Amino acid sequence: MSAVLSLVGVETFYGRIQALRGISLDVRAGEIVALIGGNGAGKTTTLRTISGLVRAAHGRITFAGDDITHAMPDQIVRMGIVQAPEGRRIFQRMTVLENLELGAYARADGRSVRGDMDDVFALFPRLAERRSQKGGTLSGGEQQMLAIGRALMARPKILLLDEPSLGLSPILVETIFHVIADINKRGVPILLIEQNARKALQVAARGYVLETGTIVKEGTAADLLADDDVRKAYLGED
Amino acid sequence: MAIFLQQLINGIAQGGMYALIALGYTMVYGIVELINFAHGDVFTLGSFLCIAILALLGVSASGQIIAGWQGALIALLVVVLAALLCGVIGVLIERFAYRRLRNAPRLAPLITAIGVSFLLQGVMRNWKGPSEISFPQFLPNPTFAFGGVHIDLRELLVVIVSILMMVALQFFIYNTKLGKAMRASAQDRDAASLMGINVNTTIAWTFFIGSALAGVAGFISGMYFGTTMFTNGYQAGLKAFTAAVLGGIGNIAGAMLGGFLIGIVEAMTAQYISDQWTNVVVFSILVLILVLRPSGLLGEQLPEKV
Amino acid sequence: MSAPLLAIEGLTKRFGGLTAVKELTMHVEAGSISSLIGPNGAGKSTVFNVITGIYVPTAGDIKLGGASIVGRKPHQVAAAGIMRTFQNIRLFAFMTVLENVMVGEQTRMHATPLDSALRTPRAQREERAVSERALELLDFVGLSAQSEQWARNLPYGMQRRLEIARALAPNPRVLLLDEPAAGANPVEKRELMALVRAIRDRGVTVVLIEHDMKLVMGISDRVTVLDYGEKISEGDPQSVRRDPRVIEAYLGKGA
Amino acid sequence: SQQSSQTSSSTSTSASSAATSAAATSGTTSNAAGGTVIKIGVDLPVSGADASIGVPTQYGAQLAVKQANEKHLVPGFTFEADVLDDAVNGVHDPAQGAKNIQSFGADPAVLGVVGPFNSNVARAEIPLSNSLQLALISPSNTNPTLTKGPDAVAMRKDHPDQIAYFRVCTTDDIQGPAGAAYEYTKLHVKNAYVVDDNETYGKGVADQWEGAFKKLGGTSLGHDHITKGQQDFHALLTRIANTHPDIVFFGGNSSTGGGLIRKQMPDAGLGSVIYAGADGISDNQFLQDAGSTADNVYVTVASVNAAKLPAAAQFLKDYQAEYNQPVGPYSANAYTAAMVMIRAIGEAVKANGGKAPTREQVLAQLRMTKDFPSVIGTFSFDANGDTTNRIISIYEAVKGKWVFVTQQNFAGSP
Amino acid sequence: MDARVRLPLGLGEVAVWQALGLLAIVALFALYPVIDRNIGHVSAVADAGYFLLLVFGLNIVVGFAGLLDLGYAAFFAIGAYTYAMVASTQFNLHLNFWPMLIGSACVAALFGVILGFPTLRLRGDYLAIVTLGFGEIVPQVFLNLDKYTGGPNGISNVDQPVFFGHAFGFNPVPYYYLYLVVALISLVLLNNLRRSRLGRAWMAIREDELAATHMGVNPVTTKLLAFAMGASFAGLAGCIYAAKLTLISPDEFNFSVSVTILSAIVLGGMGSLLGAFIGGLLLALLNFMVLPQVTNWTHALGTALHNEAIQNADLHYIIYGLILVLVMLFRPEGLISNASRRAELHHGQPATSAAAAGVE
Ligand SMILES: Nc1ncnc2c1ncn2[C@@H]1O[C@H](COP(=O)(O)OP(=O)(O)OP(=O)(O)O)[C@@H](O)[C@H]1O
Ligand SMILES: Nc1ncnc2c1ncn2[C@@H]1O[C@H](COP(=O)(O)OP(=O)(O)OP(=O)(O)O)[C@@H](O)[C@H]1O
Ligand SMILES: [Mg+2]
Ligand SMILES: [Mg+2]
Repeated sequence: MSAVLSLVGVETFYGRIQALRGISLDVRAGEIVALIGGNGAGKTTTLRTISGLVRAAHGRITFAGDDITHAMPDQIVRMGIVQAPEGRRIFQRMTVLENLELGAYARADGRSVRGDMDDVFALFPRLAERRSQKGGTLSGGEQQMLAIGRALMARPKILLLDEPSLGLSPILVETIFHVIADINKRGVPILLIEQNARKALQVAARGYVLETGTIVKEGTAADLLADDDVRKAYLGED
Repeated sequence: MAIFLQQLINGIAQGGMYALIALGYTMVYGIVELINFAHGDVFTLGSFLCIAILALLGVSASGQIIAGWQGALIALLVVVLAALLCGVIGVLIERFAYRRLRNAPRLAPLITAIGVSFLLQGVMRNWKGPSEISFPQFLPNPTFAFGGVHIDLRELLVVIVSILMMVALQFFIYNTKLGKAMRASAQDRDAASLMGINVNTTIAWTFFIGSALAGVAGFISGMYFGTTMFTNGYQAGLKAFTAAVLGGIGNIAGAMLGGFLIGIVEAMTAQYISDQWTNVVVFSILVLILVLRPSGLLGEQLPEKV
Repeated sequence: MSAPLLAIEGLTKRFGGLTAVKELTMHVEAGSISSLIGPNGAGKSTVFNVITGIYVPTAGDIKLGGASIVGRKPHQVAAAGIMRTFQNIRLFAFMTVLENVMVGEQTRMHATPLDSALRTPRAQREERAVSERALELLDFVGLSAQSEQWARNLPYGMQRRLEIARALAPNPRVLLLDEPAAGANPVEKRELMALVRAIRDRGVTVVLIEHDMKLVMGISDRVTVLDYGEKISEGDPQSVRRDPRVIEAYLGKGA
Repeated sequence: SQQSSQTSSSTSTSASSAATSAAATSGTTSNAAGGTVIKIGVDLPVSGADASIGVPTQYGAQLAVKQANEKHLVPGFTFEADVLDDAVNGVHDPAQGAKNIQSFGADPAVLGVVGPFNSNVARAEIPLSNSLQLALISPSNTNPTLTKGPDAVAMRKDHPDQIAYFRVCTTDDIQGPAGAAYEYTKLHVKNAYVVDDNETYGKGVADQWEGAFKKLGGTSLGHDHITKGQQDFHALLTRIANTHPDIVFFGGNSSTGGGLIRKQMPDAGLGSVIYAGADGISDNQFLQDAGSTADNVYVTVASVNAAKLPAAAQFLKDYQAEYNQPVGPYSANAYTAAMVMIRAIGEAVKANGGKAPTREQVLAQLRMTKDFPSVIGTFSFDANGDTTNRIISIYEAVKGKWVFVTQQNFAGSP
Repeated sequence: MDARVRLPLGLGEVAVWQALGLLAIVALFALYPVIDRNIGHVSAVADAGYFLLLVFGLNIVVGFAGLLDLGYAAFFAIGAYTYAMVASTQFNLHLNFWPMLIGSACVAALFGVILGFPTLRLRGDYLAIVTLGFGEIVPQVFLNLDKYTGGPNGISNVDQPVFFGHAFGFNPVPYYYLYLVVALISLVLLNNLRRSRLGRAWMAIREDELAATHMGVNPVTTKLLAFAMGASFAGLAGCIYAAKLTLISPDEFNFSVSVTILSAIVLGGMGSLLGAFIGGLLLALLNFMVLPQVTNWTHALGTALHNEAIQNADLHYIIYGLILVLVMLFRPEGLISNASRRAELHHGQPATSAAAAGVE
């Protein structure tokens, strides 16, 4: 199957610090791809580069055949590449409802926004209870739910998730992974970053392992789950 | 009593002036968290531009009165042109002096703002000279009297325009897509762009609207005082900024309230204490209010959540 | 049973109409590791915030070593011996790693501004002692190589550990950790467990908020479970894990 | 200027070391200057808002220097005007003024200074010029305390008997009462409201006017000070209107609100009330700012009516030709200050046998100035350094122009 | 390039070229009045001394503690008036200069605490506006209380210092050396403070006030100490300023003074002492020596060319404005700053948006 999103030799810098040292990866239609790696490996930077929040100094990023390496973040979102970023980044002084509305900002079809919002509330009943509370006063987990819900409001063509289970209770972690699988079943490919590598590889079709800005391993999820190094370094098995 | 009411009117008129400028301050502050020190000078530039446009239209400071719809039409044309020009200038200022500094330490853009303020003053100084210049008083100014109290058209104009602007702005920010984009960009630029918001365009619009408001204020002020001067933006800007803070920075209605409050306090101080103490009283009240309400009168206070 | 080191008695915290914590009573024994768990929004962080003086409780009392600390300002709570980390890391970004830890030692230092300005021998001696101790702590959490870097340049996991070192600096009686393992991978979580045990072994009483059950169950002496601000279960890890209310509200069937 | 260094270093005061270090270089400087160039320092605020009044004043001084050279008033010497701005960030600044005087003091070719414009700058400069014994002639300072009273004596503490500060305009203790007398007796106003700009000059002249007005039997209904930068006077004027005055007196300048207040008076129902002021608002700026309300306005000017002096007419023509703009209110004064300086230098050269004189010699000549014919009338300097030309002219604004009404000589009054 | 030297007086370590530069600068400063025989220039450079002290003081408040103070000139005024009132004919007190040097600093510090108190709960720009308010109130009060302060006339005939029988008089050279000595001592003290318990508390408050308080930093005393110490420098500066000029008047302490001091700090590099020094010096020379000349040059040029436009031009504001804008655009972190910080500021987005702010 052909790649929907593909990165070729992407290098990214923060000032003089090189965070990505030539990343090449593909996300193909309809699949979940897991990106795993230790702290500071460059996972977040990869997503930020795809979304255009930081510029790739070298390399090429394409989406559905279009070169988006130099596109602006808002253009990228309009093309359907939607991210639930690390650190939640919800709008603190806006209510839960307004946050969700902003998720649908780039959508042309205004009509179905209400319906989608109900879907999000069905997914996270807690958000419905807190719908007119300011984002900044939500608990950590509530904010995480809001960040994911907000991304879903955009009806993404591809979803980039940066540690979606972070700070969630065990029940919700389960829920989140079900949601991820559900969304994917509707045909949305997902690029997933997770510290919970086992869970991530369990839902994913394929995976990449990132270390200090370089991809050191790639393969099917099953292969990676079975890989000794991966088991040692990321699954916490001896 | 009449004197009190008369001073109230004086205060509200002057306060409306502050409020009009404060709206632009608060708008820009609310979105980019920058104390745009150049805003007061854009306001003065607005007056200067009005004078130039009026001159092009053949209206000079000679004191001719153009009554009826012709006068209204000219006024409208001048306001719109001045607002547009100021808006564009605001956008240019943002583009060249502030945009590069979005991620710089907070004080860097503050200093460029001060630099731009000096620059604008310098330009105006060399354009029209270092002294007061006359603003053509081409509109008739009928006075309406109620009991011992009178109010004239110019005063009415100041108050009406500032309230209209506030209502329009309030509606705009809370009910339009661009308004929402502005508020989102204000809180988290990266997150906003992840929503598909073009942050650069949004901020440019913010500056356009804020500066256009300064242009409108420049016209109103010219009509009200009949003169202007290249350094006027400093004092007016200071008071307007104070008004914006008093009301709660970033809060549109707050800017309005703050403006009126300062205007009224000034008038009452001039009447019941002494004109020379106006600034002292105004700023003392500011301090007092902020001590009691650290986020201004209408400013929302977000409790710290960790 | 000896008197608890930290005693929360009937604590209630309301935000407007919302009751975030409701009549919570919780006792923490000296030298123990206690955990506070519960669904998102259950009120766990709020409990920490009330203890450390960010919020004034609506009702109830908090005692440290028998003395009430309710109404004290955060810096007074710190001086009393309770230090914490934050759910969203809050380091001093443009200060070095070492300086971050040295800030933590504020309450142990005695130098007056005049001492500092004149660099009196006394101040120099204290300064040296404090920086040595800070380096020792950095070594303890495994950050000695980074001591001169700016805090904001550290990767996430190291920032978490730096926060812990900073909180340990004044040799607190109680250390409150708010989700220290968030964002850590399983290997790092294991390291963290070891670190928390080592902290307890230094004589610091630890209270932990955490969603990772493996970690919580692995190191806690006692676990308290909150739901909608109310304590729904309490006890040793095994009993709590089996409590049906906890399973329903928090752990889920899969756990 | 060789000798200048000697005399400077012989002064045994605290300024001696300053003067000495300047003198150490004077040998070479004066040789390099060829001994034929004599500089006249000009210290005025010439940037920012003050420039509107400072620059035309500067031109007046420069015109005098130019003409002195053209006419070879002092054979063997050419004059040069050395202009320094005393404004910092657009506002006249006493510290900058002091620095400028020190700069002039360090340049042995500078034998005298025309300036300063503002009274608070004068306060910083007078002690210095006295200490350096460098002649300072102000074209515009009218505050009486600069030359009279204990304050003035204290400012001359280095050389109490050797006046080094002079001025060519008379003082507000003459000007204020003169205006009050005219308005009280000729315009028959009895109830006055006094406003000033809370600056040295404005408050000074307003106090003088008010005092004299009350002495004459008038009533002062109130005295307010406005705030710097203020643009809106409606509240103040409403308060004033409520006291029903016959006259509003303003102490201050056009640049500090003189014209704006007048312009806003009709809004408060004070349109037909007489408005009066002193030389600070006697300019075109006032007429322009006040616009159609510039009527029923009376001002005093501390000099003769220039139109009555042929010399003045010539000056106006020359100025217009040179600078392509009409004179400012203090151009003629500055011109006169520079001329009287040049005359003193000329006399000193003569007394010195054709050689460049010392600053002390120039000062000695200045103190002896007697019946100097100038474009603002004939005058001498009195023992305090004040002009004996105490002519006060009264002008009225009529249809956007200042019209001369009358003038009176107060020579002999204290 | 990489070799480093340790400076004396606990001034820390710098690269060799920086040390050599520093040495040259110190020598230049020590010898300046001997080199430049123009007393006016020496006077202007001496005045850079009071400006530098102001910059040092504000740097404590803004640079170290991160409290944006837009009305700092108020403390300068308080220091200057304190000395002028007790050492002049105003009340005929004629107190001695040297104890009053400390006295003025103490009075200013006291006002630092008094005016700092209401600002304690305020965050960021609310603090800025309140301090700005104080900056407007204080000179206005001095202006209006004319019975005590001489009103618009200010106070003249302020006593000049006498040093062991040696009168300073109007000669700027002794003032120059006085400033130099005071500035050097300040520099050392400040450098000590910065790397002390208090210095770290200030920085912690600057970076994250809430976290700082949880680490045991008492926000009240820490902030008030910043205000007080910052103000004491302004008190010192005001005292020497009044003595040197022998005159003070209320309009020398307006907002533009506060703004210029702030610009110097930011231009030099926030929080850096060397930056404050260089920024302060450059801006002082620009304002006291270069810019006052510019107007004269344009006037002279215009007159020479008989060009009225040039003759009437006033480039002062334009040049000053351009300098501020351009320096900030090309060196937003200031002339002197930590290299690692610079790298990030030009590129990446900060991890948390609040971290980007030098002042929160
Ligand atoms: N704004 C920044 N400025 C400078 N360096 C940065 C910045 N953001 C990230 N880095 C550095 O870039 C590298 C990659 O960081 P990144 O955040 O992409 O890692 P990550 O794999 O997402 O780690 P984590 O699991 O901790 O989220 C790290 O070394 C980090 O320190
Ligand atoms: N300042 C506040 N104002 C209003 N509501 C608040 C405030 N702080 C917390 N809350 C609410 O109180 C509840 C408890 O929040 P808290 O942060 O304590 O949860 P938590 O147990 O720490 O959750 P998480 O595991 O998700 O971090 C939440 O529903 C939150 O929305
Ligand atoms: Mg990451
Ligand atoms: Mg929490």
